Amino acid sequence: MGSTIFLSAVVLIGIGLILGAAIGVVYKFFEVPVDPRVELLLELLPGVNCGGCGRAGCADFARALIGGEAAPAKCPVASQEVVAQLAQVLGVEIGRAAKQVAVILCGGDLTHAKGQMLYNGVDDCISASQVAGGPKGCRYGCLGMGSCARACPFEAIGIVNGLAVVHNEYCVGCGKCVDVCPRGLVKLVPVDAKVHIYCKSPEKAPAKMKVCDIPCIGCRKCVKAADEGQFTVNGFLVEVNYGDYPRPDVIEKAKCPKNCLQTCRGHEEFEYGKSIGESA
Amino acid sequence: MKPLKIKIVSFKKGVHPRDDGKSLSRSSAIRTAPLLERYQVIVGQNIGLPPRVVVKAGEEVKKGQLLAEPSGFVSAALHSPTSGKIEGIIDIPGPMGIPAEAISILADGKDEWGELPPPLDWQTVSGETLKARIQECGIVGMGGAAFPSHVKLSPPPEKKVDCMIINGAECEPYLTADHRVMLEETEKVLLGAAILGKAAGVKNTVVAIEVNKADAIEALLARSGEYRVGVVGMKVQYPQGAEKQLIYAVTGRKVPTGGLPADVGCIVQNVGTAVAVADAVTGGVPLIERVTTITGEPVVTPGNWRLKVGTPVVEALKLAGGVKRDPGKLILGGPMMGFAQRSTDVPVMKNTSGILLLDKAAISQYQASPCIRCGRCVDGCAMQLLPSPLSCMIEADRFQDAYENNVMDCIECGSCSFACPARRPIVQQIRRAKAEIRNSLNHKKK
Amino acid sequence: MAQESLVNLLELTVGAMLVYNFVLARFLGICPFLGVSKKLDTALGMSAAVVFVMTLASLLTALIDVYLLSRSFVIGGVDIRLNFLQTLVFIAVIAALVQMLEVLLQKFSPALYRALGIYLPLITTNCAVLGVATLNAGSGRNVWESVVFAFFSSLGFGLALVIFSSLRERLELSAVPRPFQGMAIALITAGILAMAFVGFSGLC
Amino acid sequence: MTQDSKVQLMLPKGEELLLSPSPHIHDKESIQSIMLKVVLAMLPVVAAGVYFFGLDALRVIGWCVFFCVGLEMVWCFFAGKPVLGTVKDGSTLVTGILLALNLSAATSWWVCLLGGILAIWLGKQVFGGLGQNPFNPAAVARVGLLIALPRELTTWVPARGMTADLNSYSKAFYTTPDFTRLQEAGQVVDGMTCATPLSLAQTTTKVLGHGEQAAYNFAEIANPEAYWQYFLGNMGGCLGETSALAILAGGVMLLAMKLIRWQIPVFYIGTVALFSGLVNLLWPGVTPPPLFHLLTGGLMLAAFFMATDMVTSPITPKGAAIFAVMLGIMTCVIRIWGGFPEGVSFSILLMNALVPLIEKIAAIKPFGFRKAAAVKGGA
Repeated sequence: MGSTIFLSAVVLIGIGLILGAAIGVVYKFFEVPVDPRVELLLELLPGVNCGGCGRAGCADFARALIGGEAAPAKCPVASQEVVAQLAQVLGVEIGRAAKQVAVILCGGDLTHAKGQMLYNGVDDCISASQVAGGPKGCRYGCLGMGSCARACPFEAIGIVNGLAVVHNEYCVGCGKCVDVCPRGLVKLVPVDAKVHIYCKSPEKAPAKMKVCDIPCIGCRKCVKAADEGQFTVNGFLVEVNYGDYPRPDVIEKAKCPKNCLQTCRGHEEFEYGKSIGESA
Repeated sequence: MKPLKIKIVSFKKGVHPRDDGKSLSRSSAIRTAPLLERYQVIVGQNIGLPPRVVVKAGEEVKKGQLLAEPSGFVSAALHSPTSGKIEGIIDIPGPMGIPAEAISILADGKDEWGELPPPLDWQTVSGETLKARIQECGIVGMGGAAFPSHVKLSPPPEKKVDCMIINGAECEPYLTADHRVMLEETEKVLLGAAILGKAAGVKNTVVAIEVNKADAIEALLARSGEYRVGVVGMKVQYPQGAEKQLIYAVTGRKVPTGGLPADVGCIVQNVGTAVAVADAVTGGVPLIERVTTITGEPVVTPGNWRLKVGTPVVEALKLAGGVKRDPGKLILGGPMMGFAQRSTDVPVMKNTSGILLLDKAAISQYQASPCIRCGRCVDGCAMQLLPSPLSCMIEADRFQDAYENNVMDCIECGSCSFACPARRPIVQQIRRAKAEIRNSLNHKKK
Repeated sequence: MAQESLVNLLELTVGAMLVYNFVLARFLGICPFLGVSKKLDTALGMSAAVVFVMTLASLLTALIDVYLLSRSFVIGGVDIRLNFLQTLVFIAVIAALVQMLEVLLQKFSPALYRALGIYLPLITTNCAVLGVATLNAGSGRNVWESVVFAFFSSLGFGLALVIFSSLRERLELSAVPRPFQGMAIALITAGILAMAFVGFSGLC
Repeated sequence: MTQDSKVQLMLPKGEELLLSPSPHIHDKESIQSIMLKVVLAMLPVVAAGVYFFGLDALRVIGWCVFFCVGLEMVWCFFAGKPVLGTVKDGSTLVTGILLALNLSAATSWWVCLLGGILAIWLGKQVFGGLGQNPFNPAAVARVGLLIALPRELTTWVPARGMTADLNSYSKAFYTTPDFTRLQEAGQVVDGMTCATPLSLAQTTTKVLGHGEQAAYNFAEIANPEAYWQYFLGNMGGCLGETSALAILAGGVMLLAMKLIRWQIPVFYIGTVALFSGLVNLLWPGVTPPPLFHLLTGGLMLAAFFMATDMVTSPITPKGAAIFAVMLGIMTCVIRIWGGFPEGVSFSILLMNALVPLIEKIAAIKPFGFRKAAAVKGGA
């Protein structure tokens, strides 16, 4: 019995020594140095692989961080603390702007957009816009085929009555929807900017009225109601200056005649038919 | 019909629409449209740079007077379709569904010609002179693409071109304009072909025609000897008239992926273009009118009309007697590759080969169902792609896979969607993939 | 005699590859089979890695088994066999081997290394590798038979993996109902594939 | 739109026009019409089944179609799809009939139900329904049932011609108890079972090995007279697979209507003939002559109706040819050396699994494709 134990021990120790030596030799000659921080970063990162940072997934982003090609704040999903931790690992500044959310600057749902045509084809915005400019009369408005909704990794965009609407509580501001919109209606704005002008058509007011019930007609009532510089007038279109955005009370003051000046919440309710703005 | 005594060639694969609707307008001779009150000439008609407008609102113009001059090499001139006053430069519904800039001309009813460039003796002048004249007269490819003709005639010097093919295939169902042109203006077609051949400096010039136009083939054969132009018959198969397929059918050469006809020494021009060239060279007449088929089951009297460029579609439809019943769709071009229109105010352009109305029943809204992999699209694809797997990839947003499977080679002829028993909008999906891929390629370049 | 060895060889090759396919008939190595079968390219890489590891591991383990563990040592008149150490030693050998392979892969094919990801270290605990060693030891095959068996077993594994990954690539494009998406449909497909492989039963 | 009041013409109204991408016209063929044509082509086979196996065949077909359609509707109901939506296209009908054709006429209703579940639910709907399934539903059902219920699936009833006169040829197929002796003893016979030519061939090789004796025994079941009976359909087997004549008639219909690629039946049958012929030539005791292989078992049915299923076969002609050749080899290998007498459904499932790989290998080159050009374009 004793000799069995002894022999087993000898055999195991011998095999162990040989294997250990072999591994040692291989590591000695072939090892590729890996920055241990990559693993650390990967653990910190959300792992959603949404690509919001512009990289092919979190692992790629981690490598970019190590290489100094990206800033931690580029990750749109990570919370402030996580970004701080990332920065700590890397030993760099955070360099983050305020949190952003997406907003879709069109109010032309099926009730409000005019000149709609029958459309038969692929349910996709790019496809629809390629067929005679899309089913809606306005050639700058939301096509409502939901390309942005499908692109959103967080299901933060819904199609309500033929119009894409962002649900702010889910939106992390990754910006994936911005690129897919063939009409360029999606804009990343500071989360605190609550007031938007839901129109992006640069056409003249009469042309806009022909195709939509609620266009921005460039009446500048909102411009007058707000502080200087909070709105910028761009031809026939007034735009919110998101660098210095107006407070929600501007809606009351401005009395937008077309109801295209809305808070995102109000906009959503308006589209759902709860007529919050119609009383104005 | 007696058998034709010519060689009949074809490309591989493709589809063959059984009822091609050509009988609606096949036997109706070309008629010239009466003068209208107003013409709206879209400025950006050609592929490439839109020409620069040289007239102002209120200005009086004569018929054939320059309205817009080429703004570069790949650009074609525009001329006034009639004499009258420029009303203004306005936005009108364009053929792609989005508003387009157009010159509106109020006709004075006199239809007076302005000063035209002198006739040329095409046999003695140089090819360069001919090309200059072709550009001066604003001639573009009249088969559909509206590519400025003089550009096609000037391939890069390192590419030796030896064959000029005049495309008389007219493989699109319903359209008969080219057919009538070949039948009624045989001589001009052949003359134009010979001039084009001379301008490009090639020895072989052939007119290629699908054999369902036997009368046109015979008419051309009877005169072709005088102009040293060959005539080739082609099997009735869609898309026989697509550039790459046409070249393969006629010469057996394959235009390489992403290449141009000049890569295999060929130039393809449309029959209508040949006629326009003949007019431009022998009479100095610019391209201001074209033969267009107005057809479709709902049309009261389908026919072929010589329409001035800038004629609104609604006026053209009046010529054809209006419609018998409400149509479901208005298409500019043929049913396979034409564009559905949202407005009847779209004007006729240089490349409008047909104005087609389809019945509501014929285009009833259909629902696409999943692919059953029957392979009809594969058998129909003239570019030998795999449309069905491509469409599945695109449906799953896998554009990279689609790119690797050569989606960019698609010529969008529509054979796959035509043949698909599941009614899948394959062509539309492919167009979307192309747009997405181009976007991402552009991104990468940045 | 020649006939017999031919039959034996067939059993070793065809039997190992098709009839007693490691994944589809013995249900060993399911973890990498499901994990690395999403893309054909990585499946090919994984197959190559498994072929390499399994063949090499079975060579080493067979050598150790035949010349060390299955031998009887007579020490002080007591006959000692170390068979009971098999599992322990095999695992150690396989683990060490995979460690080395990992380093080599990272050096010479970083792309494959990244694609295999977590599954490369998982080969260590891959029951298929240990399975082939134990099967060899249990069946009393000699060293070269063991290696041939392991090689063809791993080829069978690779075959199943490649077929399965190409199927899954196609499944990615199809509209699988939500409850069945992902692993569920993969397992169903693997099940049908296993059903098809039953057809090979009795081949040798 | 028309301000011109002088012209009393009817003109199209802009708002009523439909916007859709080109092409604007479509071929008349739809999924429904394709499926109905396939059913049409199956009618001769169904008729032959009913002729040879009597009303039992009709019963089995009825059950299978009923269960398949019913199960599809149940699935659609629970999946929240329109219940009649997918039944309307007729693909379920095709699957149902095909499943029945792959079963013996003696099959009980509950086997049909299980088969329906395997085919419709496991074979098709879990993958997303028509067009999404990588495996042929009928083959999944057949193989699943064969593995789970080997006895039920291999209980064959004799065909009409076999019971009518006990000629020397059909005697070979009856398993015990011997029919003639029983009848002579005045006993009443409830039902009868018989062997299929293929299972007989396998038993022969199992009992006698691959020797001269086996070759001699093969001659009993593989001679011109037997071939003629096989061709007509006078043999035991699944109710749809016995009559090569009827299947050929249906197959010609399929080919004429361009519903299947000719490559699959031609290359499949050709490969089986070549392969089994070669084996028979080299070792006559191993397997019967090729004609035996062609006319017995499910080969003909598979060649025209099972392997040609559009959804589960390669989409390109070249791929179809490769598919068919490999299918033939696999069928022969399983038939000659495998543990199952019949390898057709197994090999169909196996080849279905290989279809994506085959399509990768046999991808067609685009028109004018040049490697150099593609590399340049891909930059």
